[in-house]
Formats: sequence, C-alpha cells, structure tokens
Amino acid sequence: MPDLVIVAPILVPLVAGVVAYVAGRLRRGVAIAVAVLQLPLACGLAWEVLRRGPLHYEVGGWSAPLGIQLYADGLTALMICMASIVELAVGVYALGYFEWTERESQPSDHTPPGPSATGPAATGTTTSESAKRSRGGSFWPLSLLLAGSLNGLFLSGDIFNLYISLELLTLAAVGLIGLAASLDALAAALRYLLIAVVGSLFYLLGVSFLYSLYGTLDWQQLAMRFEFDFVSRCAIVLLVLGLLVKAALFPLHFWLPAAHGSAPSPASALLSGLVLKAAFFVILRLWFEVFPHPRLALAGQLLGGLGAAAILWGSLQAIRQRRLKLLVAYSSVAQIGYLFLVFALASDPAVAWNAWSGTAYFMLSHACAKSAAFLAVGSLQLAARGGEIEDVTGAAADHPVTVYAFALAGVGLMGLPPSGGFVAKWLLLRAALESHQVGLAIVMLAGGVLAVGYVFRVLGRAFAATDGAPQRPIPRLMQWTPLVLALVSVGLGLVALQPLELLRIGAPFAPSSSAQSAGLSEQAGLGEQAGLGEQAGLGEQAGANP
Amino acid sequence: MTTGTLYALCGLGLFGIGLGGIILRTHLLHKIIATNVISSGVFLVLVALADRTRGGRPDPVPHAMVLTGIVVAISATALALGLLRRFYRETGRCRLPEPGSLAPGSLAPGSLERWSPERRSEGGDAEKGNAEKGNGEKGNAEKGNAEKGNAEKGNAEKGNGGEASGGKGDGCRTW
Amino acid sequence: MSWSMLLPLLVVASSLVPGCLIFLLREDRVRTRSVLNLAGAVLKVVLVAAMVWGVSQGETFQLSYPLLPGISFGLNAAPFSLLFVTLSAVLWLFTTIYAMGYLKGSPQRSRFFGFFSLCVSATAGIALAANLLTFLIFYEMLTLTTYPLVVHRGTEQALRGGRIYLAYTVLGGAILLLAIAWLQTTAGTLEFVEGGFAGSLAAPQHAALRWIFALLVVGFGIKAALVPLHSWLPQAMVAPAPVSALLHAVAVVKAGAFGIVRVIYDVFGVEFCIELGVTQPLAIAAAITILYGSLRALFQDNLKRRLAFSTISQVSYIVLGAAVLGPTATIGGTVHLVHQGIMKITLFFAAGNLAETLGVQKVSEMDGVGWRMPGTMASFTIAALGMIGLPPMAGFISKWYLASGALEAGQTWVVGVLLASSALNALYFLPILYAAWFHPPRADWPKSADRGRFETRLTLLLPPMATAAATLLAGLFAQLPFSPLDWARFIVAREYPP
Amino acid sequence: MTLLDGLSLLSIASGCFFFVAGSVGMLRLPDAFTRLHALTKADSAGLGLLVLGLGLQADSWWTVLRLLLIWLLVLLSSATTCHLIAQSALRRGAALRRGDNDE
Amino acid sequence: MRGGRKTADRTENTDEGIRSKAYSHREVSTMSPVLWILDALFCASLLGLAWQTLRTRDLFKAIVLYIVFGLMMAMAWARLDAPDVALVEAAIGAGVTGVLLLSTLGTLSAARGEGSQRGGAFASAVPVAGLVTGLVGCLVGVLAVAVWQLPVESPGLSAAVEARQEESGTSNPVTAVLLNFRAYDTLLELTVLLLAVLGAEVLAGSEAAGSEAAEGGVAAQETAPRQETGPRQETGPRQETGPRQETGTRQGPDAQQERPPAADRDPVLRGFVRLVAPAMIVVAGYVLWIGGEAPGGAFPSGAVLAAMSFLLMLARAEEGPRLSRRGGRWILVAGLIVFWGVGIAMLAAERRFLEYPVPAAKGLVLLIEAVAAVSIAATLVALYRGGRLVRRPRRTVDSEFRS
Repeated sequence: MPDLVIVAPILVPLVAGVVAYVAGRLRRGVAIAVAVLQLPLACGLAWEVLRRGPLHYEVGGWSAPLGIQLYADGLTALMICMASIVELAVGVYALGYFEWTERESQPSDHTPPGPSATGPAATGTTTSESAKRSRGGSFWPLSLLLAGSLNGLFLSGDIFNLYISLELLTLAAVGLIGLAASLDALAAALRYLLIAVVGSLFYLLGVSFLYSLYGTLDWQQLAMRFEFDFVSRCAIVLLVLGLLVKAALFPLHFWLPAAHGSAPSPASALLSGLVLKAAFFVILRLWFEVFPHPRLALAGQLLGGLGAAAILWGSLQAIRQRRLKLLVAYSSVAQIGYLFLVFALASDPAVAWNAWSGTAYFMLSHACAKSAAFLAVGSLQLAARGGEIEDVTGAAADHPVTVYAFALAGVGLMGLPPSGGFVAKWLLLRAALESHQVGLAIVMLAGGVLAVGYVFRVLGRAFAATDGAPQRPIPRLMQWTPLVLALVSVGLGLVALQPLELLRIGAPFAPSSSAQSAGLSEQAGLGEQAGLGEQAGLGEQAGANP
Repeated sequence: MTTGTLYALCGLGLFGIGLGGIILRTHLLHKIIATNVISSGVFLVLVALADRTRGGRPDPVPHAMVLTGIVVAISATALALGLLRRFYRETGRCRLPEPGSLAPGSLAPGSLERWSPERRSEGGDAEKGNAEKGNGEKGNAEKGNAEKGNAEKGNAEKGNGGEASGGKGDGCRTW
Repeated sequence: MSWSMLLPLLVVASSLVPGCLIFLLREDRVRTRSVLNLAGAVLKVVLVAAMVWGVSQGETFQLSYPLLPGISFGLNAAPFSLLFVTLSAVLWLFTTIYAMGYLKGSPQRSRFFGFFSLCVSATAGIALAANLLTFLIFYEMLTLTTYPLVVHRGTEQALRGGRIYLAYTVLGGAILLLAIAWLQTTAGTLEFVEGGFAGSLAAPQHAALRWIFALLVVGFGIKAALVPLHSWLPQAMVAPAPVSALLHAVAVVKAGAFGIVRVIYDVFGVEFCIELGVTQPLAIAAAITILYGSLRALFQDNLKRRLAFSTISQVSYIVLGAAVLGPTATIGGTVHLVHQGIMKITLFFAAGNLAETLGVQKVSEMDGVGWRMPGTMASFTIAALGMIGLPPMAGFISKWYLASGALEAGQTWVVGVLLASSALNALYFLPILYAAWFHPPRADWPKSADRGRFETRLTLLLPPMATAAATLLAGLFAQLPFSPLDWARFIVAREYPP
Repeated sequence: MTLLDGLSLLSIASGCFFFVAGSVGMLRLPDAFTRLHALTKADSAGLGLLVLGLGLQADSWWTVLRLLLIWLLVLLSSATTCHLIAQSALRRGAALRRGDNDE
Repeated sequence: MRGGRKTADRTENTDEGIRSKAYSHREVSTMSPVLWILDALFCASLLGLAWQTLRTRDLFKAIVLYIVFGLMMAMAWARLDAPDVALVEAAIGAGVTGVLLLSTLGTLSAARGEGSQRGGAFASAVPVAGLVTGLVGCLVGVLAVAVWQLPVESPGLSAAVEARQEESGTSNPVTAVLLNFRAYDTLLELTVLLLAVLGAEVLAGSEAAGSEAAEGGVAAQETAPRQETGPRQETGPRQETGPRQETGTRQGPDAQQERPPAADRDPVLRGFVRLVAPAMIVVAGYVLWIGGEAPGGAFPSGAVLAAMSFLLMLARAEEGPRLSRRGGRWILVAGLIVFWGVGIAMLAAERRFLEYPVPAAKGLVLLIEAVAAVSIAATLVALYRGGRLVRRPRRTVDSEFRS
C-alpha cells in the first residue's frame, strides 16, 4: 500500500484526536506519541514525492469529479513537514506548560483575585480539580484535531473539502483560544469565530459559483476547464476575499492580535505558526494553479500592495505594543505581509520561480521562528508573573536559555543571515530586483529593520540589569523547546537546498532559465523533466509557464 | 427566469441581509442569528444554482454539500452560543468590547495564566481600536467588482465600540 | 573533507565551539571557563600559523558548501584575509587574558566570554569569507554578538549606547543586503576574484555598478565609522574596556575597513574602480574623516572618547590607502590595518588599566600617573608615539608608505592631509604624555605598596606591554620575511598586475 | 370533475377557510388566551378538513393512514403547546380580559 | 479496485436510470405563471422574515422569527426538490438552532429577571450604516448580475451519480453522495461536531465547576454583579432565594438540572411526552432505514432523537440512563469511531481508504448511518447542555471545603 503514506498524515492525528477525547489520563501520552510519529510520516511523504513526483489518491475509490481526490506535490510535502515540526515542539512544550499552570493554581496559592470590579471573582482563586484537568486536558484532543485538519487541508484536492477543513481549523482554533478563559480571550474567540465563519461562507459562495459553472469540485479538473469570464471573476473575488479574512491580511487583520495575544502560549504558537498559513496556502494554490491568468496581474499588484502595507503597519504597531504577546502577534500581521508579496512578484514569469519558492520557504521558516518566539515569550511571561515588556527586565540573568531562544527566533523573524528567514528574504529580494519592483525590495528591507526594532525592544529590557524580585524558575522543558525550535529555524538557512529541490516537484513555475539555476538543473539529475511533463498536462496554464 | 435563478437571487438577498446584519447589529445574539441567515442564503444559492441540471432530476451533490453545511453551521452556532454564555457570565455584557478596551488580560477565575497585569498597569490598553481606524479608509476595490466586504467589516468594529462602552455589570442592557 | 578544506572551518570553529560551551557553564566555574578561553585562543593562533605557513608554501585552503542554487557558503585563505585573521587571532589572545583580569569578580562572565568568542569567530569568518554572501552572514553575526557585549553592564546608559549602535549597524546591514542582491542580479556572481570580476560587465551596467559601489561603501562605511556614519562609535564607549579594545582594534571597525578594501580589490578590481571614477570621492571622504576624527579628539576630556575619535581617523588611513591608487599607497594602507590594530589595542589596555586600578577616566586626572603606573604608561607612550608616526614605531612605516604612494600617484594633497593629521595626533597625545610623566602625582591615589610588587594585576599589565613591544618590533624589523610589511607587500603584489 | 374531486375541492376550500379564520382570530382577538383558543381550534379543524380532502385524492390506503397520522400528531402537539403557552402566560401575569358584560 | 471505475469520468447521459418515485418529473426551464407568482411570494416572505429577524430589537421576537424563517427555508428546499435538505433544515436548522438560541436567551434574560431582551438599536450613526448597506448592496448587486448571466443548463454531476448509483449500495442519490462518494467529507463533518462539543466543554468547563462552587453559596468574596447575575441553580434540598423566574417553555436550563418541586411538573407535558417519545424513536428508526431509498438518513434521524431528548429534558423526566461520564464521551464519538473503523478496515483489506466493496456497501452504509445517528443526537444534546452529555453534580472538594 504505497499510497498509505499520503493518507496517514490525515488519518493518524484525527483518530488520535478522537482517542484522546475519550481517554482521560492517556491524553498526554497519545498526543505526544502522535506528535513524535508525525515527523517520520511527513518525511516519508516528502521522500515519496521526491521519488515519484506528485501523488494522487482517490478517497473511497471514486475518480475525480464524483469522489474526493488527495493531491500531494512538493509544496504539500513541505507544508506537512513544517506542521509536524511545529506540532512536535508545541506538544513537548505544552507538557511542561499545562503541568506548570495547574501546579501554579493549587489551592495553596491564594493569590487574591484582581480588585477590578469587572472580573467577577466569586469562585475565588480555585476551581475544582476536574475543571482544570479537563481544561488543561482539552488542549491535547484540540491540538491533535487541529493537526489532522491542517494536514487534510494541505493534501485536499477538492475545493469543498477545503471548506470543511477550514471550518475544522476555525473551530479547533476557537477551542484553543477559549482555553485561556481570560476576558480578552473570550472576546477574541467570539470575534474570531464570527469573522472566520463569515469568511468561510464567502468562500462557499465562490465554490457554489464555480460548481454551477464547471460542474466539478476537484481543483485540478477545475484548472483545466477554467475560463476567465465575468462569473468566474466574481467567484475568484469571493474565494479570495473569504480567505483573506482568515489569513488576516492587512485591512482584515483586526481580529488577529487579540486572538493570538490572549490564547495560551502553546495555542498561540499553533495559531500564528500554522493556522494563518493554511488560509494563505489555499490562496496560493488557487491563484497559481487553478486560475492563473495574465489579467490577474493587476489584482496581484493590489494584494502585493496590501502585503507591503501589512509589513509596515504590523511592524510599527508591534513596536508600539506594551504587552509581550501582542507584540509577537502584531509581528505575525507584518510577516503575513511578506507572504502576500508573491502575488505581485510572480506575475512576471521570469522571476516567478524565485518568488514562489521564496514564499514557500518563508512559510516554513516563519512557522518555526514565530512558534519559537511565542513559546519563549510564554515562558518569560509566566516566569515574570506579568505580560508587560517591563516585567521581562533582567530576564537574561535569570533565564538565559529562554532569552537566547527568543533572540534566535528573532533572528529568524528579522531575516538576518544565516537563518531560514534570510534565505526566503533573499529569494524574494532577488525576485523583486529582477522584476524591477524596487519599491517592494525597499519595503522588505524596511520590514527587516523594523523587525529589529521590536525584537530588540524585548531583548533590550531582558539584558538590562535589575534588582527586582527574582523571577520564578521555568521548568527545563519550557526553556529548551523554544531554543531547539529557534535553532531549527536558524538551521533552515543552511539546509535550504534540499527543500527547494522538493519544491520543484509539481510547482506551477519551472525554475527560470537564468544562469544560476541552469547550474542546478544539470546537477539535479532528477527525472524532474518527466515529473514536470506529466504534471504539465494537469497544472500548468499557457500563461504561467515560460 | 427559472425557479433556480429566482431562488438564487433570493439566496443572495439573504446573504446581503445577513452580512449587513452581522456588521451593523451590536448584540452578539443578533450577530449569531445573522451568521445563520448568511449561511442559509449561501446554501440556497448553492442548491438553486445546481437545480438546473439536464434530465430534470436535481443534482444530489449540492444537496450533500448543503447537508454538511447545515451541520457545520449548527456546530459553529453552538460554539458561538457557548462562548457568548461564558462571556456573559464573566463580564455581564453581551457585546464585543472594542479590541483592547477590556482591561488587558483581566482574569476570570480559573484562567490559565494566573496573573493579572492590570494590577500593574492602570488604564486599559493604549491602542484603543486604532487597528481598524487604519483600515476604515483602506477601501481596496478588488479587480472587476467592488469587494467592499472587507472595508466595511473593518469600520464595523468602530461602530460597535461606541455601544459597548456602556457601564459594566448593568446586565445585558441591550436597547 | 580534505585537510585543506577543513582548516579554514577549524579556524572559525576554534572560537565558536568554546563560545557555545562557555554559555552552558555556570557562573562560578571560573577555572574551566578560563581554560576553555585560553585553549580556544591558543588553538586559533596555532591553526592560523599553520595556515600562513601553508599559504606561503603555495597551498590553497578553500571550502565551499552550497546554500542556495548558484550561491554557496565559501571560506578561502587568500593572503589578504590571512593578514586580518592573524591580527584578530593574536590580539584576541591578548584581549582574553586582559579581559579575565579586568572582569575578575564581576557578574555574568559566562555570558560575556560566550559572546566574546562568538564575536571573534565572526571576525575570523569575515576575514576568510570567499564571497560577499558569506561575508554578509558573518557581518550580521558580528552585529548580533557585539550588541550584548556593548550592553553588558545593563545600565540605562549602556542600553542607550547599545540601541544607537544597533540602529546604525542594522541599517548598514540592510543597505549591504540590498547592494549584494543587486550585485547578484547584475553580475550574476558574488565570488571574490583577485583583480575583481565586475570589470567584465558591459557598459550599460556601469551606472548600476556605481550605485552598487556607493551602497557597499555606505554599508561598510557605517562599521568603518566614515564621517557621517561614525556617531555610534563614541556612544559604544560605555562598554567595558576589553570590549572597546575588541571593537576598535580588532573586530567591528576593522571589519568595515576590510570590507571596503575587499570590495575595491576583489569585487571591482583596481583598474575598473579608476574607470568608474569612484575612488576619488572615497579618498576625499577618508581624508575628511581623518581630519574630523583628529579634530574632535582634541576636545575630548574623557580618555576613552578621545581614543574613540582617534580610531575614527586612524581607520580611514586604511581606506585612504586603498582609495589612493598605486601599489605603495596600498601597501601603506594594508600594513596600517595591522599596525593600527596593535597600537590602538595597547592604548585601550592602558586606558582600561588606569580606569580599573586608579579610577582615572579623564585626561585631566592623569597628572603624574606615569610614576604611579610606570609599566602601563610606558606602553601607552610607545603606542601614542607610534600613532603620531615617529620613526622607530610601526606607525611611521605605514604613514611613510602612504605618503610615498600618494606622491607616486601624484596626489600631493594626500601628503598634506597625512602631515596635518600627524600634527593633530601629536596635539592630542603629547599633552597626555607630558601630564603623565612631568606633572607631580596627585596624593589621593592608593599607594602602590599594598598592591604587591607590581602596579596592578599581572593579567592587566602584561598584555599592554606585549602589544607595545609588538609595535616596536613591527617598526624595527619591518623588512623581515614574516613581518606585516612584507606580508602586505606580498598581497599587493598579487593585486596589482605586474 | 368526478364527485370525489368535487368533494375534496370543497373540503380543502373549507379547510383553508378555517385556517384564514384562525389567523384573523389571532389578529383581532384582544388577549393571549383568546388568541390561543382561536389558533388551536381553527387550525386543527382546518387541518382535519385538509387531510380529508387529500385523503380522497390519495391512491392507496397507506397514504391515507400516513395523512391521518400526521393530523393526529399535529393535534397532540398543538394542544400541548397551547396548554404550555397558556400556563406560562398565566404565570407571567397576562391580564385576563374580563368578558364585556361584567365591565 | 472495482473494474471499470478508473475509466475516464465520462458523463454519460443514461436516460433510462432508476427513476425513484421520490422525484416527480418536472420541466426545468419554463415556469407556469401560477408557480412563478407563488415562488415570488415565497421568496419575498423569506426575505421579509430575514429582514424582520435582524431588524427587530426584541431578541425573543427575533429568535421566534428566526425559527419561522428556518421552517420557511425547509419549505424552500422542498420546493427546490431537495427533500433530504428540507428534513435536516427543519429538524436541525430551525429546531435545534432555535432551542439553543432560546436557552442562551434564557441564560441572558434570566439573570436580568425581565421577560424579553431588547436587541439594541442599529449600531451606529446613520452614515456608517448607510455606507455598510451601500457596500453590501453593490456586492449583492454584482453577484446578482453574475447569477443572472449563468447559463440555464449547469453541467451538474447528477448523471455521474446516477451512473454509479447501483454500485453505491443505496438508491437515494443524496445518501449515496454523502456516505459513499464523498464519505470523507461526512467524516470530517462528524469531526466538526466533535470539535463543537469539545469547544463547548472547554468553555463550560469552569462554568460547571464555577457554578458548582458558587452554589456552595458561602463564598465570601462574591462581588456584587456576580451575586445578582449568578444563575441560580441549586441541587439538593437547599432552596436558593434568588429571583425565581419560571418561564415555562423558555426554561433556562443551566449547566445544572433543576429539580423544582414535584407540583411544577406539568401533567399535560408529561403526558404528551410519555405518548410521543416512543413514537419519535420509531420515527427516527424509520427515517434512518428509509434513508437507503428515499430522503432520510443519519442526520434527520439524529435530529429527531435529539428533539426527543430535548422534550424529555423539558418535561424534566428523571435523569437519562445511568451513564458514567466516560460513557457519555463514548457515545459522542461512537459515530466517528465506527466510520474510522470502516475506513481503516478497507485499508487493511488492501483497498483505498473508505472504499466499500460493492456487495457490502449497503450494509456498511447502514451501519455507519445508524451509529452516526445516535452520536449526532448525543452531540446535539451535549451542545444544548454545555459540552457534557452527562451532567451529574459532583461533590467537589471545594464545595465541601466551602460549606
């Protein structure tokens, strides 16, 4: 059953999620076992894709228009590897996190409730054991189901199936935010749920138009039948608008800081690192492989412009924040801007490959860096008993490991060499310069400098000498996981060749014929011409391929 | 003008009414009802458009899609209502506060991160809803037609902010 | 991985690995930390010596690891890079010994020495970089690792200095990234080639190349403290003395100057620079910096700030040497890279000693300090005289070659600048020496008797004296086969076509 | 138009009339209880007539049985609902409107 | 793999196909004027209802209007020849959503002690409302033009479904699509339901605990709003003095069961429930069974079961079967476990995931439907009761500690 490798990334986490829901004490064990198992599965899939080119799998044995098809190409494999790396790190971190927060809220710890009248503290400081265990315990099934639906989304070849996966992600995300049970978490979860559901309904309306026009739900068949008439353009607008809401691009980003800022740290890491990328992944897939068309260039420029605005606005807001997690959340708004530049850059076929592979690699490195940053900030916050940046003063003395983890994650976010972020930024920069869009290049560099602004605002406080109250000790698990994840994000810069090789399979753009990639093609020696040829029938449109 | 087209237009009408409702109404229960109206509208469009198959028998696939959609809608509604109940129990309000107007991280009992920063910082967060002031005037016309959906989604938050700042603890004063 | 590929990597790793290990050490493990530090330093010197010997025998040490399609992480032991890596290895050894003495008993030493060795490995990486991208990688690593050193004390003033330092250097890094990406787009390759590769490009590219050259010079100029971009340097004086020594004599400032020289020689090539006509504005900028630095140094009462401004002017000698075209001027500039390093580090060690043992910060408080701390002040005097350019010291040689090179190239105004700056050097160094030796010592210094036989801790005293001796040796035995001057002559011979 | 069709047309028409009467009753009558009364009674009767009319048209006894089952279920549920609403209205203190004569 | 399945997806136009009696033949394109007027009126009433639901300020009225709107939607589906969707819309769309809305409203208004909740005026000043309506209006207008331009004949998949109908093991095309052709979608959909329950449980997590501890009644630090707005529940004999507010049908059942004195139990309601409950179980079974041939299947039967349990709860019959907390969770995920079990069994049998062998298709589909119906019913009930199917007040350490 060679094709098991394409179903396993969906099957294992979802079934484990169900088992974790039912199993009381076994939840942690199941979750960690699956998190560890996911990495080899992802690598297996990547290896299979490398070996055999894009994979197709008909669920239920029915061929495309009737049944649902799973499709795995280079980009999918890379995304699933990204997801499994981040989920493993977050899972291990959550072990320490929930065990620590529960130990902190023992009856013995009678920290008086906040004096504010708004927070009714009738139940005093303690809640019954069952509630806490169940809450801490609910993280595991939720994160497993989130992982399963994420892999389902990356692998799905059916636009209605994408709708259900997006809904799954939304509900899991709201559940995770709800775990925090603080006032702003509840408000953020409500706002996020309403907006995400409306976004999904926009998407579904677009799907209904496409279905009634072309009679198929499989996006590869859709790509073949797609013509660029008025109704299809309306469908594109609806699809993209719905997904923009969920991907939190600049004007529609207002729900993100509160949602990611108030969720418990492992949850914010999952949300910011992975869930945002799912919606963007769908846009990327649709834009370049289902309805690529020269006349979309103008819309691409608009999205690119919004991305640039997001970079500047997000970074400026991040610098202004007083609370740690809001700072990192606003940095997500900025980094999402980087992703959307691809629509402006890739409209010029000569640089399309650089832009596209740069964006894919940016998703990978940003996921690791952002999750590491959130985990590190979470540890610092709990140690310093406070969420403000001032509370972190002098943290470098007490918790050097966590501060260095945040610093390394910051290196990834700032795109300084040798991190993965740098490689992605380099590819995007090259694409921008080659297609003479110097404006975008300048915005990218400005984004990097502003990122230094907000990262070092935190590090500056951390390195300051302080005589304040000694901070609480952080469990070893919560110190070393962010560091390892940050090291992975930095290490991605050094091993960029292999993932980019993986990305070439089933990519909508062949690597441009410019000098340096020519060197690569003879040395690659892979049967990718065959892969590209066979796939050319399916994926590439006349317009998109030089 | 077939039945399908008529009902599709009716579905779009519902979609519009629901979208307007979710943006303009401030009470969360209204917003949740509006979400259901939008989903009914979209489902109506989905089935109506697919009703025009050859050979007279309706196309079962959209029906299956709508069935799935209804179940997804009920799940989302149930979760939203659970959130609303919990939000009401914690704050005594049933309107979304302006993003950031809530005392930052003021903690309900039993919350995970056992700190209450507002003990340290007095006023509410400084960035009082400026996130959407920026995008109010960023009306970006997508190619072809005016995808204004996102622009007004932005300034809607400004809209409901005014109402929400009503006194706390005076129950769900909703008129 | 043959030996010739492994050696450059080992040189970089020889301070990287101890650095990472030191991070893990607990604060109280002083002995292990010192052992690790010294072992790393000595190993690096030995490895560099082996490499120098290998290169002189004609071996090539090269390492290339593909990072991206068409772009690789390359280390290459070119003669010019060897000069810089030798300087940094030797001086790092002295600075480590000095730092151990200086920071005895102060908190956070694991963190300090960790970042300290990371910083030096970045410098070694900069020196050995085979292409502009690797150069940028280590360049940004240098920025990141020096920031914690600058803000080591954690005081508000240190943090402010750190913020300014960061703002400048990160902006420089961003400009550099833009320039390098643009160069890759136009020229297609970033590898350093002796004699430069940009010359081969067609005419329409020249306008772009001029812009790229300007961006590169600005990017490196920030770290090399050229005039408009220099104001971070005095602010960074809040750092502890070994860090200032490291920043000024060995790492940051030198990296900038080294970068500019590298760009002129190995990216654009000397003739192409003339063709583009970019060297003339660079020479003018360097000259302005030299004069401006010396002038500002005159009015600084704080000793370390005075030395900082003197560094600003001295570094521009190197840039001037590269900008004034002609073999002898370039030899002068290149050899000054080493000499200025030795002399400046001696000055900083001495300044550190004064601050540490006597608490003397200001020039006005230095009356009669010579008698109280003869060893330190003797080395200070030797270095100061060298800076002015008096014959037996190393400084004289580099200024001599610079002046004669300028005359050969027919640019007489450069000689004028050199003379003026030497005069200014004299103006701000001689009063210090005079006050130190000929003014009666002030009474309130702690008597030297209770400090044992020597004026201060041995670890603080020996390094400045050693480097002062090196200044003398480099001056006297300039003609010996392995002296810095000979090495510079060897480098320039390869750069300039016969 | 056989006799059967005529009869079913007649019963369906009268059923509809009952429904209309019920609705008018609900709109015109003064207070909650009388409205409940109108609604429950008229609609049940209307539905009965409707079921009778459709039963005549039905092609098999099985359909007639199902129609009757529907009618029975509606009867049951509307009676209970009416009772519950009345009870809650009473507890909520809806004004019992005195008859015109005892004003 | 089944022979011939892998042939290219030719949409052959088999005219003869099984014309199941559920669908009357009707012409598509031209509409007789009477029908057109009826439809126009119907659509107008739908739009009017929706507009009124969102415009009215009284929330109770809005919810009732929404329930009527749900029923009208069910009729719309019937008109569009979608009986399955009509069933589910009526049962879940109007019924369960209405119940959930009313129970939430009960929680909100019960605390304020007044009957109805006012919905609040339109949010903001006229210009913003005008701008919003304008933007939404032109968006809908553009989409309407798009719909208008759609070709009359849309290349649907009905022919393809019909061609594969007999291999799918059911003669009802919608069930075939739901549980065979696109079974993966339904699997994810059940996961969505599970996520909703999990989310509700997380949110109600401390509510149950909170209320359990609160009912201890002694907690000193109870701040003012809490006291007055705290939902008055009580278990066991102690009579909470809070504002008792018995609202008949709109009973606000909180996380806690209430057990008012016996006199309150409404004889008529108990009689009705005793009569109807068994009938509803039979109906649920029938709907489930008929799903193979005619409109029906897992979702409507699940909804009917859920409605029955709501009735039981309304009539405050004693606690359901003595389920342990763990048992409750097992029922909630039974549908998913069976579905996954079948899927993985197919994988084990060297077939594709969820690819039923043709002879066994009918049995498998029915098995999945049956268990799914039960777990859907359980899920809907759990959603009503705040994420936990079985709510037994547990004497927690705190309340002992408190009282």
